[in-house]
Amino acid sequence: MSFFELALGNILSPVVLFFMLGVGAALARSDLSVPEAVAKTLALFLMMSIGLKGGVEVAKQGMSAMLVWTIVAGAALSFLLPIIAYALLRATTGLDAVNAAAVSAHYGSISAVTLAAGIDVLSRVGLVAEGYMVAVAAVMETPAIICALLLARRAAPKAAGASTAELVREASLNGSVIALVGSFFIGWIVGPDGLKPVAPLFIDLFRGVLCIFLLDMGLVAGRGLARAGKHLDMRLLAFGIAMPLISGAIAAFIAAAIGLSVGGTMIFITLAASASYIAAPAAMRIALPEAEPAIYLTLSLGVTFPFNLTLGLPLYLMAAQYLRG
Amino acid sequence: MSFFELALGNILSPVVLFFMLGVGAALARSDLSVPEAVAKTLALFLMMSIGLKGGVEVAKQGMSAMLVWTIVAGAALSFLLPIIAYALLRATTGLDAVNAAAVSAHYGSISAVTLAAGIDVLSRVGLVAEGYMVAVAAVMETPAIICALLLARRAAPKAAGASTAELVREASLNGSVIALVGSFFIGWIVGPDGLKPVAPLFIDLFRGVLCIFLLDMGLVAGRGLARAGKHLDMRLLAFGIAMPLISGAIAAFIAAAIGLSVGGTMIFITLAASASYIAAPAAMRIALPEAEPAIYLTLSLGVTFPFNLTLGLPLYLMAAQYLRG
Amino acid sequence: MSFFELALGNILSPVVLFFMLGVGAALARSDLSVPEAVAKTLALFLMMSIGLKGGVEVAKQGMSAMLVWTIVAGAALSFLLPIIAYALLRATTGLDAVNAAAVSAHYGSISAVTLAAGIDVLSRVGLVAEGYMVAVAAVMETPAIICALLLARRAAPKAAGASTAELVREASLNGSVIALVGSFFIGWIVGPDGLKPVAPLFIDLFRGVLCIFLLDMGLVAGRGLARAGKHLDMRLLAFGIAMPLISGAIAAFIAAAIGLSVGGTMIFITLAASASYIAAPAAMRIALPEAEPAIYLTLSLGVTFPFNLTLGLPLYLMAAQYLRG
Amino acid sequence: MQTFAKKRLEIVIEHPARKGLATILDAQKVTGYSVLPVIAGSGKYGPWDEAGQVTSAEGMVMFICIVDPTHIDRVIEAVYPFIQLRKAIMTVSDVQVVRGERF
Amino acid sequence: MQTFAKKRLEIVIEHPARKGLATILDAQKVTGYSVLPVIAGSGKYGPWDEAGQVTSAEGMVMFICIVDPTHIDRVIEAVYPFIQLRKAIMTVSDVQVVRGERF
Amino acid sequence: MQTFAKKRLEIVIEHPARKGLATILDAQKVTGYSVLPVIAGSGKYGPWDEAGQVTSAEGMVMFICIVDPTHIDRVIEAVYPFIQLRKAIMTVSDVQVVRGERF
Ligand SMILES: Nc1ncnc2c1ncn2[C@@H]1O[C@H](COP(=O)(O)O)[C@@H](O)[C@H]1O
Ligand SMILES: Nc1ncnc2c1ncn2[C@@H]1O[C@H](COP(=O)(O)O)[C@@H](O)[C@H]1O
Ligand SMILES: Nc1ncnc2c1ncn2[C@@H]1O[C@H](COP(=O)(O)O)[C@@H](O)[C@H]1O
Ligand code: NA
Ligand code: NA
Ligand code: NA
Repeated sequence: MSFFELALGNILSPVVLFFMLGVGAALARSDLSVPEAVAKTLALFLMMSIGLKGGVEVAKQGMSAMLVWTIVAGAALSFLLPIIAYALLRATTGLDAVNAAAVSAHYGSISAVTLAAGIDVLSRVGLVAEGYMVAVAAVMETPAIICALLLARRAAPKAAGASTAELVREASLNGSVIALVGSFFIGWIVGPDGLKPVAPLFIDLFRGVLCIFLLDMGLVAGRGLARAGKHLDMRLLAFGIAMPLISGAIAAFIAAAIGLSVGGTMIFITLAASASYIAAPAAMRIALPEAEPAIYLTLSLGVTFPFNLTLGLPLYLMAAQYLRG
Repeated sequence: MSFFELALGNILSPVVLFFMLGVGAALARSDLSVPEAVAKTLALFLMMSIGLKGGVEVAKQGMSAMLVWTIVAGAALSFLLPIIAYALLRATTGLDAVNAAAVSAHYGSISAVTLAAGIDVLSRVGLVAEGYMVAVAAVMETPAIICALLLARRAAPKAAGASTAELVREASLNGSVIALVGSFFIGWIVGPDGLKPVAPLFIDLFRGVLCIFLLDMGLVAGRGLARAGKHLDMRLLAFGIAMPLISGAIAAFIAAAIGLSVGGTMIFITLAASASYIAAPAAMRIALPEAEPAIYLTLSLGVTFPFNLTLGLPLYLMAAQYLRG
Repeated sequence: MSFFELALGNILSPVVLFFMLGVGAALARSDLSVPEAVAKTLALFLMMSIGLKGGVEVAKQGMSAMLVWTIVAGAALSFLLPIIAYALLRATTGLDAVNAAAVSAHYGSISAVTLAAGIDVLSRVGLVAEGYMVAVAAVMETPAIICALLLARRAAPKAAGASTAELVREASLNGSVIALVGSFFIGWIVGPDGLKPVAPLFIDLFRGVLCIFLLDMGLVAGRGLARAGKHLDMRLLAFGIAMPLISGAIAAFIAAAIGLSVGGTMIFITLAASASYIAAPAAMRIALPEAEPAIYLTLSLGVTFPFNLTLGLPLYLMAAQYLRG
Repeated sequence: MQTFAKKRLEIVIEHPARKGLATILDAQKVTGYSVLPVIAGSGKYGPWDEAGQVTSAEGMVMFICIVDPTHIDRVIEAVYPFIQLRKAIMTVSDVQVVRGERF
Repeated sequence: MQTFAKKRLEIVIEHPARKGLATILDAQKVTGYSVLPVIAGSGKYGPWDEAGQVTSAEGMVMFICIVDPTHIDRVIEAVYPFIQLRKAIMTVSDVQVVRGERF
Repeated sequence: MQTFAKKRLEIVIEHPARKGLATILDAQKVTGYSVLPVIAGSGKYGPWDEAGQVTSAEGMVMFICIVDPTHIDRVIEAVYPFIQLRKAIMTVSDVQVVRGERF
């Protein structure tokens, strides 16, 4: 399949179309919305579903030594990416040190919904990733936040609003990480047979729920975009598209070096390329209160997320197929 | 099947029984309730489900020229019905001009949940409507609101709290219209194959979700009825039952003239006979703040909705079968 | 199967594992949470699901005279247990009369989620209970609350914040009782054929929803346990485990005397052994405002519920099999 | 614009006592009140949070009631015995309104 | 710590009028406002409760707006005609703030 | 009925800073506080609305804390440096309470 066919197939999937509906509704200033309590629950559901599936996969395939390498590589990558992002931001955009550090935390950390969409893209071409990629995702959430805080401290010693220890605690006990990792272990323990009675909820409804959640993400991204003019200039916009490509390229080579499957490679690239929009913003409000949320949220949710969802994911799949197919 | 059998079968369906449970619980002053955030989401779900199914139906059947006629007829009917309702209210009840105009907006506009219940009744006898009836429903939401505002302006030039342009914008960007129309187009684009992976959520759960939503509607209708004595007299109650029959009769003849199928005719009658309880009340609070919500909401939710749900729908089905069968 | 195998199979089921995940997350002070509106809806869903299944079961099996006996026995037991609990609390713990009465209400009344988990345990070994056990559960909710209020009035005549009549009304119109009983009758009316179209929601998703709900219960129980030190001493802890065993033993003999099936016996024991955490706390805040919620909630949710869920349920199943198998 | 002095009664009270308090206020013929949700708090028994509850039995709500100064004493005296038994705090403050005859 | 006297405007208004009120406040160039949910209440037409509604069209919200005393009259005069037509109550009270220049 | 003069501290602050503010108030040994949700607002950066968010990281909450007048300065001084860095507004007003010894 050519990239064009892949991208078109992706864009015309219900999941992406509902995202676009959300963006359109927001730009037209419709009052369409998904209540916050429900959006939070759908996010929790997606984490539980991904976690369970990953755990059951590991129960079926057995544990592999590669798990350790992938986790180490993921953690290192998550710590490394903010440095690249920070340098790029400082060199090419006018962003001050504190805001640049805050943005860089988002790009090193991961977006679980981008992961969910990536799994959906994989399943549409009949592929799966290594089950333990779920654990890798969880591990990649925090190091970037620490790294960004260190960067900010070096540049603006007074900016920090919280200690590193506090922050590590906060970030690694983040509800969505716990739900993901917990469900992963539960899936691993109960295995395929234990999954069966809960499969009608956690497996069969996954894609439908993803549609509703992405409708909501579209609404939020659209509302962010409507205000983007105020906070983003062309250089920041360019960063929001260039950075996932850079992260993805680095991840692709690491995945190849480790020897991940096509599915695993695609997911590893996706994780690196995705920008956090839950864990990182919350951590930044605590750790770097002076950084402006409108900048990092608009960039992550309004630029990088839509790019990944529409064009990024098929691209990462092609890259994975090319490298590992 | 006789009307009696149809009506009994309808009343003994889980959907209607849960509605009655809600009414009973409310009248007994139980604290049973469905949280507002969840009720909103269930409504959104029903819109998405109806929209998707309609769109997929159109993808299967192809577009027909009749669509244009049905949409034009629907819009005209929605604009016409408030005039009839207003005249009837002024002639037979003591309602003042502003309140009569506000009530008439509700009867011209449509209730999406009545539509959902109508689709459910159809499916129980193995029928479907033309897929584009979803688009017709969306188009019928707004004209009635405009017409009612014009009526109020003529009678009480100072009553208006908003301009017509503002109101058209507001009403046609209403979240539930956007969800319905958006899902319709998504269903059309993805077709039957694209629907399959999201069908466990959007198709299989439709009826169960309708039960929970109608339980909530029953609670609200019951609470409204408990206060109805204060706001409604016999003449208003009679209006709440006569008006859907009048609207339905007019719609029946239009549907026959256009040449809709049995299912399509039944749905067209249902749309005309249904009274709005989301879009119209919100628009009236903005456009005619002096009108008393207790009147129009009690009438629409406490009288017309229960009538349609229990006796109206089987009647409309029989009429459709008689006219077009 | 030995008790050890049964208990292990139970503890390693997804339902219990998610509960433990919740407890762990709470003890680690994660911010993981299920929004209150959603938790309430999941509870409502579980009631509807249990009620419907019970009603359909009765529609299939037909009504039996034993129903009357079981209901009478259930009501009597619910009224009796608080007296035992109160005496035990006063004799073995330092609790004052008002708090002892408040706690005893919880142990006489029932926990619908423990019932749901009990049904889940039964279904895992391929058993079902008599359908009317649902009605028995509903009947057992209130008498304990009345009895506890009478106990408190005798001991501290000024403690009562509400009249008995008020309280009976309040407790028997409690939303979850209405949902349970209403759905039971709906299930009975519509029978197996009427259930089919709503089964994808109310039957197939039951266990998955139970997982999410128990995750939330685990979070709450864990947060309660974290504060337990302040409010509970060893004697109260011992009560929280001894009391369900006493209640369960009494219930077991009654069930045998009535002649319930293995499944029915197991459920009757479970109902008696379970401690209320919704109806009773709300009633106690109204009727005995001086009683300290931290005591009765921590005991019921933090001690007895986890005990029943992990060890109690398999034990009750074994007892039922031994007595009635 | 001319304004009139009124009293603003603010009561934070546990959720299950909501109906009872409303009944008392109604009996005092106040012209109305508004109820706001409270999602967390801290008091004698330490902090609590809506997220840590399966039931709203433990939660709290806030009543706000604008009362004419001539009635405030009567209202407070009616409310006081009810809230005294319960987890509740009550404050009174001075406010100005434009439509004086409304309260 | 030095404090500055400001006015606190509190408006309880029906949900559908939310956008309209915000537009008026913005036009008065207030430095900001906060909106809180109202879940129940009582007034001329008796009690209402969020739980008894399928739509938020009937619900209410509370605006809180800290305004400099020199602007309060202007703001009230701008808001008054809008809320007069609607279910709404408005009160003004005195408050102290630390960052005086902020409002 | 006899009443006692107290101070009412009202702080609107961003959601992620909730825990931090609670810690500071606890350290000041206030007798308690209540937290209310804020669903929308407007400030320096224009309007925001709960509906436009996937995460509560951007949302706000309102703290209300009744404090004895003898402690208010100390509490404000402890809170001020924390909220100064953040999106927050703080006001103090006079209230009367019945149970004076409670605060
Ligand atoms: N000083 C205070 N200021 C504001 N709210 C308070 C205060 N003290 C107590 N509360 C509220 O009242 C509830 C019960 O307090 P207590 O009776 O001390 O346990 C707390 O959880 C808070 O929500
Ligand atoms: N005296 C009052 N104090 C506080 N809130 C009030 C008062 N009167 C009315 N309200 C609120 O304003 C709404 C509309 O009141 P009304 O215009 O009297 O129907 C009520 O539902 C309450 O939420
Ligand atoms: N004058 C004001 N009155 C009430 N709330 C305000 C005011 N100014 C700001 N706020 C609240 O504080 C938040 C942050 O304001 P700002 O720091 O100006 O962006 C706003 O979103 C409002 O919720
Ligand atoms: Na990343
Ligand atoms: Na209509
Ligand atoms: Na019990």
